[in-house]
Amino acid sequence: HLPILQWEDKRGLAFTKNNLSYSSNALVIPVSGDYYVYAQVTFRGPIESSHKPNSVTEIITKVTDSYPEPTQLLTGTKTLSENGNGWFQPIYLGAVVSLEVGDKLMVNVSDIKLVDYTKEHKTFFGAFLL
Amino acid sequence: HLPILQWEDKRGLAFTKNNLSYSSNALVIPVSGDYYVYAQVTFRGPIESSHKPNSVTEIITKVTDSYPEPTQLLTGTKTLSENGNGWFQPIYLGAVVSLEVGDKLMVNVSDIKLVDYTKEHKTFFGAFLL
Amino acid sequence: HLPILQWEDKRGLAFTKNNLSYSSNALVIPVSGDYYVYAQVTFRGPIESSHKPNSVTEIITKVTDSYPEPTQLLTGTKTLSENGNGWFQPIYLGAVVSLEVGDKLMVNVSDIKLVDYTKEHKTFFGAFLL
Amino acid sequence: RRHETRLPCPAGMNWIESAHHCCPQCPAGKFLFKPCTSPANRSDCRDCPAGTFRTQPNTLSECQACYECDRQAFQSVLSNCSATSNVACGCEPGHFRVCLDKHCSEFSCRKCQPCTGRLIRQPCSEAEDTVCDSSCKPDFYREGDECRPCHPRTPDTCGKECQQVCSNNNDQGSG
Amino acid sequence: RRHETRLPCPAGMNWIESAHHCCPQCPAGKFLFKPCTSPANRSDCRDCPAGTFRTQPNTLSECQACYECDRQAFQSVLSNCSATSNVACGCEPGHFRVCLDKHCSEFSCRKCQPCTGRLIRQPCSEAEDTVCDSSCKPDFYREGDECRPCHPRTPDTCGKECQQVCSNNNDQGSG
Repeated sequence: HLPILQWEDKRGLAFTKNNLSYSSNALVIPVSGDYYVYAQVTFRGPIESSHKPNSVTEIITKVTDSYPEPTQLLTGTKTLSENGNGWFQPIYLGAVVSLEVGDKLMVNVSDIKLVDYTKEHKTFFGAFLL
Repeated sequence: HLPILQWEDKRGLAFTKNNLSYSSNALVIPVSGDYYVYAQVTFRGPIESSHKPNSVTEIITKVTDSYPEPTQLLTGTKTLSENGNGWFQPIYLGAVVSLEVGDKLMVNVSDIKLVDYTKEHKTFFGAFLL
Repeated sequence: HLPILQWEDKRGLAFTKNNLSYSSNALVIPVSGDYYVYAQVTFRGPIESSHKPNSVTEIITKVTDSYPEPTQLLTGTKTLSENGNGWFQPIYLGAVVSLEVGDKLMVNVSDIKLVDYTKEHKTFFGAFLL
Repeated sequence: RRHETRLPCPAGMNWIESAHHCCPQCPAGKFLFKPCTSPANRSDCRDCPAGTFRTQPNTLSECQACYECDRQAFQSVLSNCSATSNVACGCEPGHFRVCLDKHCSEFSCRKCQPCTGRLIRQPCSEAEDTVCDSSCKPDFYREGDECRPCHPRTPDTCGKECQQVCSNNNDQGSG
Repeated sequence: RRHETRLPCPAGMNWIESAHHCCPQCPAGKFLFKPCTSPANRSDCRDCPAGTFRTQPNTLSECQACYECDRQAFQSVLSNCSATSNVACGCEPGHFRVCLDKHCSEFSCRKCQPCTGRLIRQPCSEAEDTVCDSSCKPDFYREGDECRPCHPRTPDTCGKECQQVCSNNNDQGSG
């Protein structure tokens, strides 16, 4: 599976409330219902070590006790046409999904080394109950 | 007018509830109010048959009995700089709009042949009442 | 600071309600709470006068009486790989932020001359209380 | 809530959900400020505020915001927005339209090419760039795909093509 | 609401929040229509509707929607979607896979190169383009990185390389 991003859930603009908690890289759903789930990842490159990627991908996945495999909920995949020098590429995803209590939400990316984690307002992840 | 996308409203992650129904390619508004309306279309190419497009466009439109023409609510248009080999380009749109009972919401695209319809988590469309 | 965009708040699809008001380029928060804040700016070029930009940036910022400097809430920055002829690049941002009564929300951009202000459904800005 | 079947309204009238009866449509250029109190009465229609328009009879609660022409991208106003019609944009003189999609709903305006040193086969128009003649004008010689003037000419830069074209001008003493 | 600690369910059973007890899992190809009334009873499992699937035992309320192969991008169906397995896509004959990421979860299908005038060192496969021999086939001469046939040959286009290759064929009277 694709690497999973880790998140800050307390400092700066980050917060959790109404029992929506964050643990081991996942948002944990406290009550069954329909949630608007969203995430933006800003990718940037090139970074020497990684080969010249021709695409970047962000996927919001759900893990549940009721099924042994993660379910891909939302996917944003973009090919890169930048020619070698520095590039930035944000990908925003958001939609309503039906979730059960205990479900875990995570964000996977095609290559963690390409994620711009330097500023909290460039890469973020959240959900709210409708 | 631009071609209208068709959607799956029951299988997999798709669902409708609270009387928000889907019929003839449109979400039908059951009660007047402010809705957050959103859609993502993943475009991909090139496909031989279509000429080399230099842009892709996604538009969320509203059709109402009170007016003979559709109203463009949200538009995402992006020029393509990909050079011939395979490319992917997601466009996400979302905003609050005031809608009346009976209004119909649809998604138009510049070229249906360029839409990636293969995976439900790459191209999606929805709305919820605030 | 980066230039601040001005918005239409009454005509066409634009509206404000529930005391969320618009004054001097900012949405003014009427009651403390968690808001989903979003904005899309469609950038377009090239325009002769401005040098060839290699990136475009959109930032949603918060100004508050309790702090002399604006806080960057959400940022979308994208490098441009378009080669000289006409290009379009939409950037959408949206997330939940905790706001206090009286806080002001604004949208800054890297270069106002590159903003496509011609159609209300291409560039928009809003917020709603959860 | 049983879904009331909507009775189709007679021509020129629309169903008003909030009033639960049909009302006369407002004419183009106006919007429905307040529905009629009964189908027999008139609807309270108001003029579209400045900067907005409606091209068709309607029972909408607001008018559509006018588009604007992209002055910074050399677009010009062909016709202003009125209460009944949106703005129409074209290209400033000396520019032509480059459509971004099949319907040309989005277009940019690009400078017409000058045809320096060539005859103009077809002048620049709103829809198309100038079409230059392929051969050079008299008193101009070809270099690559450009036409260069014979005068002022510096001998050392005057290649084979240049001598051939420009020298026989000299013989005619136009030097 | 105090967060009840969940008792781990025995193998083959999952905790059902709405029922507050463990229930038997539904087998692959089915989904949980209604939970068991008590851990000792059976779960009401139903077949995945057409166009959906579950590859594993589960207590989910719906099945996953099958992917589709990208016919317009020359993908072909290797195996259809079934109640217990997603569709598997490959490339149409004469095309090979160009992976878009390391895991090749996204790929496009590109036409195999034809090796005109060369021997095929390795035929085109699902995973790789044809590998052409670097040298030209007999009766073909090299021009740039292409191999051109000696016949039909027009003398004036027959450069040094061409004469060398094609003429000694003539000596052998194959002219």
